[in-house]
Amino acid sequence: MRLEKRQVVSPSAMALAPLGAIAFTLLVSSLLVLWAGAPVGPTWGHLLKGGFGSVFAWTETLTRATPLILTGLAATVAFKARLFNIGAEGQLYAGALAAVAVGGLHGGEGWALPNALLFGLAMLAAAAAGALLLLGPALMKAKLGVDEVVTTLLLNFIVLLGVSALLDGAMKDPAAMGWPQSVGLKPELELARLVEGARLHTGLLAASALSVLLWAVFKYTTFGFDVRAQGANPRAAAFAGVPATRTVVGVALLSGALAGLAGAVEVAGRTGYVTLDMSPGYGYSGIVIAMLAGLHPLGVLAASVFVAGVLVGADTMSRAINVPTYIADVIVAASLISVLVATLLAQYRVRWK
Amino acid sequence: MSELLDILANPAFWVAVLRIATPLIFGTLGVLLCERAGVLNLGIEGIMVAGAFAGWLAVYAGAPLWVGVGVAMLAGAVFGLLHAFLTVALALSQHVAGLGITLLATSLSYYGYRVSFPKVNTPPTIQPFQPMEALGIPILAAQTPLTLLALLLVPAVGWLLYRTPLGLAIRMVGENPQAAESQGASVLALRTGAIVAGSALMGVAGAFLTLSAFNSFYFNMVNGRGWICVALVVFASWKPGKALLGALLFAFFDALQLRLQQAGDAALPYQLYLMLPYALSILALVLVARRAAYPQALMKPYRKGER
Amino acid sequence: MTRPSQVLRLANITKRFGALAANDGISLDLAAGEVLALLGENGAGKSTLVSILFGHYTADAGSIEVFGRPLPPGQPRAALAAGIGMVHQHFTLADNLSVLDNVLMGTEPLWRPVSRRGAARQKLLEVAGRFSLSVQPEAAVGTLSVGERQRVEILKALYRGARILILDEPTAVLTPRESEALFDTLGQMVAQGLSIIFISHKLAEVLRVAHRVAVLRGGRLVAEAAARDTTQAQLANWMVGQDVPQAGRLPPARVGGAACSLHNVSVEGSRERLIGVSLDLRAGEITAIAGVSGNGQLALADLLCGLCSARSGSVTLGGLPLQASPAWLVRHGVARIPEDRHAVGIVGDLPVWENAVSERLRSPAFARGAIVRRAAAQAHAARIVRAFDVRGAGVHAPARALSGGNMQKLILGRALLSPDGATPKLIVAHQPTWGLDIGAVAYVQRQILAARDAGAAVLLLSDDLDEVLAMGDRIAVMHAGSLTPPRAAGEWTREEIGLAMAGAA
Amino acid sequence: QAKLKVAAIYTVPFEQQWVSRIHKALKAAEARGEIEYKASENVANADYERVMREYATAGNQLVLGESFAVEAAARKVAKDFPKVSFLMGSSGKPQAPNFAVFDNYIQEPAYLTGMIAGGMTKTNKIGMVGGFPIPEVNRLMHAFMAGAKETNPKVEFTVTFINSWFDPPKAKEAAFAMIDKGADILYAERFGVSDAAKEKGKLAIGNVINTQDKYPETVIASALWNMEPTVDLAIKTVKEGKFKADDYGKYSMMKYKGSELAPLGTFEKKVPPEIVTKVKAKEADILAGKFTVKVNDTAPKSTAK
Ligand SMILES: Nc1ncnc2c1ncn2[C@@H]1O[C@H](COP(=O)(O)OP(=O)(O)OP(=O)(O)O)[C@@H](O)[C@H]1O
Ligand SMILES: Nc1ncnc2c1ncn2[C@@H]1O[C@H](COP(=O)(O)OP(=O)(O)OP(=O)(O)O)[C@@H](O)[C@H]1O
Ligand SMILES: [Mg+2]
Ligand SMILES: [Mg+2]
Repeated sequence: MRLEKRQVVSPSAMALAPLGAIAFTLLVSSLLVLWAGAPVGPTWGHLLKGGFGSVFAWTETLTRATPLILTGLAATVAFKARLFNIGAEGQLYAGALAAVAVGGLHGGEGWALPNALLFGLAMLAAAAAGALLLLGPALMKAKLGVDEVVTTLLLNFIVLLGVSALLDGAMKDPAAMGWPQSVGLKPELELARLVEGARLHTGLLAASALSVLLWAVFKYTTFGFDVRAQGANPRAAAFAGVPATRTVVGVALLSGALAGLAGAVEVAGRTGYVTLDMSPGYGYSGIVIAMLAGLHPLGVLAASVFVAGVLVGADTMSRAINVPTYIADVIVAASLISVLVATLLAQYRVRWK
Repeated sequence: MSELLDILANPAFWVAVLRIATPLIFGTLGVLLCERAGVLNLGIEGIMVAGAFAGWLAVYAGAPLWVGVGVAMLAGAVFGLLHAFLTVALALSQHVAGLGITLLATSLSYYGYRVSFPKVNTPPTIQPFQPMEALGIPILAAQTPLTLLALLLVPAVGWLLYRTPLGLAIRMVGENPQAAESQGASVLALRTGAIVAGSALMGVAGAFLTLSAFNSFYFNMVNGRGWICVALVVFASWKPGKALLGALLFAFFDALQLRLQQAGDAALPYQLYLMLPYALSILALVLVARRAAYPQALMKPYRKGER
Repeated sequence: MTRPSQVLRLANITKRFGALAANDGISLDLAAGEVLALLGENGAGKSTLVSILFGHYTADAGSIEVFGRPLPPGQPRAALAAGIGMVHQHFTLADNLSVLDNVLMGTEPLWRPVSRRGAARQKLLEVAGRFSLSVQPEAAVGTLSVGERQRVEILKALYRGARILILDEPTAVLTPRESEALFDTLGQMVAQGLSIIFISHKLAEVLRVAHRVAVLRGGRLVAEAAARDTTQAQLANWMVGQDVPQAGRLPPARVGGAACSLHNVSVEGSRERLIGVSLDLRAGEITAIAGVSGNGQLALADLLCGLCSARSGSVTLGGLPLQASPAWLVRHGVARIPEDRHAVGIVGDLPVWENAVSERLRSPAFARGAIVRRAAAQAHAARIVRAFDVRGAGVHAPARALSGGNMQKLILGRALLSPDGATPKLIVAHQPTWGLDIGAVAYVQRQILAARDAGAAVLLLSDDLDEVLAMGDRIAVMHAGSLTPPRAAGEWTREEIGLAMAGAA
Repeated sequence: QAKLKVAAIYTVPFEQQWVSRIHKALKAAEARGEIEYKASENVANADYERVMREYATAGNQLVLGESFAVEAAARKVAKDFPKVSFLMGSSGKPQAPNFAVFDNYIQEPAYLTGMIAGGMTKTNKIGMVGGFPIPEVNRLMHAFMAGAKETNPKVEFTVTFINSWFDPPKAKEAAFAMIDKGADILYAERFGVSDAAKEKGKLAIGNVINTQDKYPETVIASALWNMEPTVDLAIKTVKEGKFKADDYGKYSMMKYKGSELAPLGTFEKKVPPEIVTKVKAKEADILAGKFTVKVNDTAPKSTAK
């Protein structure tokens, strides 16, 4: 078989693509529900309602989407410059811990500074921690040719163990009665709620603003050009005068900083302190989201809400009809794959000879 | 220092090294096959879970152990086929396809496990592979047949890649698919075949955990071993012999840290010991695999007739 | 009604890419022992036609017969089996694999448990010997020169016993000497009864090598003639549809002082090096460097394009020490035309307008601080497109959609047309007409001459001796990293240059 | 009388030892027809609060779970749903009016198993493999160590943490490493440890659950956790409308049958009689309130050199 690019991509095909993807996802979930011997009938309704069907559902979906937007942006920046940063998970934890270190040590009182300043410093520390963590692999790639996929992947393990050590040691909350969790962020530094009685927080606004900002950076700045040129053709970029090392370093710092901020925003917006299991793989999901968005910063917004909504909806559905919760991840994976396939088929025609 | 020598002098240590290395050998060879054909397979982490589950389930249902291994291979192959469909036939991003398959294979396995065993309180067990005492070779006799299989696979994969026309074709599609195509080869078939075969090996890597290293299936039990294999392939510069070396080296550090943790200074956080294999892997990569000769077409989607 | 001597017959081949008919009802045939040259402008459809013949593309209509049997479409494997061999315009070799691996690939049954490498090696050496092509079977292709790779490509076809050989612009990347060797080989093949389809933009060589010439224009076959019955001017007219204005060259009007001076410069590049090179590039004059590529031209070009710095010696530009920075060079009036437009000249994924201003993106003309002045940049790109007649894609289309010739025009425009109207002080042109059709070649050469006459010092590095002789006011020859002192063009004979290129001077 | 609607939220799968005990007690109540029971397993930290709210909104009257890593969020939810009763595994204090806490205070039988282990080891070396050094693990290890010291002052301990709840092959490797160093009894905090002991012909001590049926030649004794007293009491008080923010921790103690030394079973004859006597005496002391096992939540360290 062979794919042939369609000359004109019809709008109706582009509109049908997501519908096809949804249909496929629903089919998969129905089969799984049947397998578990539960009634298929109410499945779809629960799925939709759980993710998008109420204010509560929306707040939960958007809460879940917030860190995904940030890790999605982190992956977008890096992948655009062909710096394959698989280490956002570690950078997220480093950022979370740094934010707490600045805004929560001394028994949750932070440094004796005005709150606004302390908040700024905490976020800065988180960004710096994530950035520095990616700087090493980026420099090793630029200077020594060491593959960054591997170094960032392995660093995830090292960082998580390091965080674990700190949660048992210097950063341990003495009030947590031995449970390995960090001291809390000063309560005044926590992000405000957006909806009364729900945990949706202003981190969503910050993440969305960063998407728009990043889109503008790519579109309107010389740095944006440098990143795109470096990613598309490094030799031609160098010939045109794009500073290769500086660009890669800039990309690494930016990508790491975004992932670090994802951690800080989770701490300030949701958990209040760092635990070893605070992220259900946000760092890895960020890559998927970036790709789903076609490496477009605004697309990251949509992709994050989509993925978060499917997850929350499927998880709720699993409880409503009493099938194992693992179905939620199956549905997320199935919807992800089918969306990718469907958008491809909208752009390409399959020829069988 | 003498502590270290004591550890190294104990044959049981080397038995542990080989045992820990076994799933890594299978997995690394699997990744190596995929990447030699030009395709990154980040699905390994999930494919190992699927292999661990499917193989174990078959044996639990009464099949002989080797049939379980076959079922694990089949499970791996099925997910490999899906990966190939996405990354080769449709030429989608290899990163997403891989991560998507990891999520899919993992959650499907867990879902399948829970649907099959809704009421258990402790994980059901099987009778796993036993050591090959009869073999009489010191360290090998303490291993199960799967370890022997892993060791034999290393030269087998080497032979395939460097001594057979098929291996040449696989390497060629990994280096330059246009060139392979213009010599009459089918990039689609070759890459699909390599991914399916590689993924089958990943399935066995998972099955080792449930059919040999342990006797039941447990959530999260693959625990990042798949990612290690992805790293080891780069360390190995895509060579089967070095892949074995890399797997043994990582297992060496892992076995060592478990013993150092018990012998060493209790004042140090135990996490520092656990970090050892990962940190040393990065160091080894910096020293050994600098400017490695990548398969040139790795991660580059190929669509026939498009430029 | 296939004549017995006819080995290949294309009937009514049509291939569309969207609205464009790359091939439009083309019928051609080829006799045993015949060399057929395929001519046409860039984008005329030559590569498309032979790609269909070889099975890379599937024709929308039409049929192909090889040795009297229909050829299944869209299968390189079938074409190979039918005895067709193809040497692609862009090499299809795996750099990390050995020559033997590259040749052996696909020639054995896939499921054979052992590859018979010993026998294959023997056969490869034997085939190579038969056509006097020297090879080292175990060398990695990545370490070979362009000419050597060309030989490997040809050997791939011959090893399989190809009876019909297709060569798509085989001499574009070859030195004159390598081209000569290639023609000798082709002669031997024809003598042994092989048939050849040969694509080239070099009319002189076409008339020398081919028995018959077919000309494509806009996807249609517009003329067919025996080589001995036609002339270069006639061929050019068929290709373009009108007479081609030659880059009528006048001697330099005013030669000024040295715009750029190299004193005893040594460079240690990754592949090539320079040893103690001294040269003055004078305003209003073209200094052409002849030489077999790989002898240091790339190192010299990289040095003057700001991609590397000298290990010893000094380089000055307008009296200032030269800095190894593309941005600095552009600011100081250096126009740079790289050798490889696809890999170095253009970022294909980015739109034409960004490529058009990429060198000067940080200048106040196109950026206010870190913010790109998009409107100004797009306006300038449109100016370049107009002034340099860049055809085929709008300023917002990705640059990869441009054909080679139009890409080259875009690069010329980017280098020569400064937003503030300043004329360049120095032009570094490395193989500026590589692979272009005659119309485009003349156009590029005219632009360079015009810049010279406006007062630019020009350094022209070219493998094409004809181009060096046609363009150079002064000529120097490069061999093994050393440069002969430049002499006025009239003071060299072709033979002298040839000897110097071989290092005998 | 209408069935009580009860929901449980677990951060790990049902098979995890800890959770399996709660799940079992609730399943039993369901089987007796007292409650309508729903449970979610393997709930991620990030989802915990949402699931709590879903269950509270869905009309469940009693919600159980482990809130250790999500303490703050869980307490917030409890505040938002004052009509719902929450009984959470927690190291913290109860929170009025509706947030009660429990914990696995089974250090007493752990102490007793330590006494048996101390009396059974020949090499005087005992190995302990744990997941993470959290209080719920630490206090049992310390009690076990203290018990072993009582019957055998010469005994030495090696401690390894594998930084995972779910890696039996790795736990097994850690146990193998201990056996290589001479340990002949292993404290099996994780799955995998007893398997190592079994393969090498060594002995093991179980924790939380009784696995002797699977390792009849290996597992000498186990400190069993019974969640039934805790769960049944909570169900009863909710039904009666008397649920309060109490600390249910004590219902995990031996006195309330919340924990026990599992029957020696296959090892009945193999444990030296004088040890059995000592253990029986200690058990009686504990039940009579004459002996209290010290609770020490700090991370245990190896004592072997
Ligand atoms: N893959 C493709 N997709 C879309 N259009 C194509 C493709 N390949 C070729 N074309 C179109 O076909 C026309 C002919 O291209 P072709 O490569 O055959 O030209 P050519 O004669 O070989 O040119 P040159 O002398 O520069 O090699 C082009 O103008 C182009 O528009
Ligand atoms: N992906 C594509 N989509 C549409 N048109 C294309 C595409 N790729 C190439 N073309 C068209 O193919 C034609 C020939 O392209 P090609 O790159 O072969 O140019 P060329 O003149 O042969 O350059 P060169 O010989 O220097 O490589 C151009 O006219 C270009 O418009
Ligand atoms: Mg062409
Ligand atoms: Mg061309």
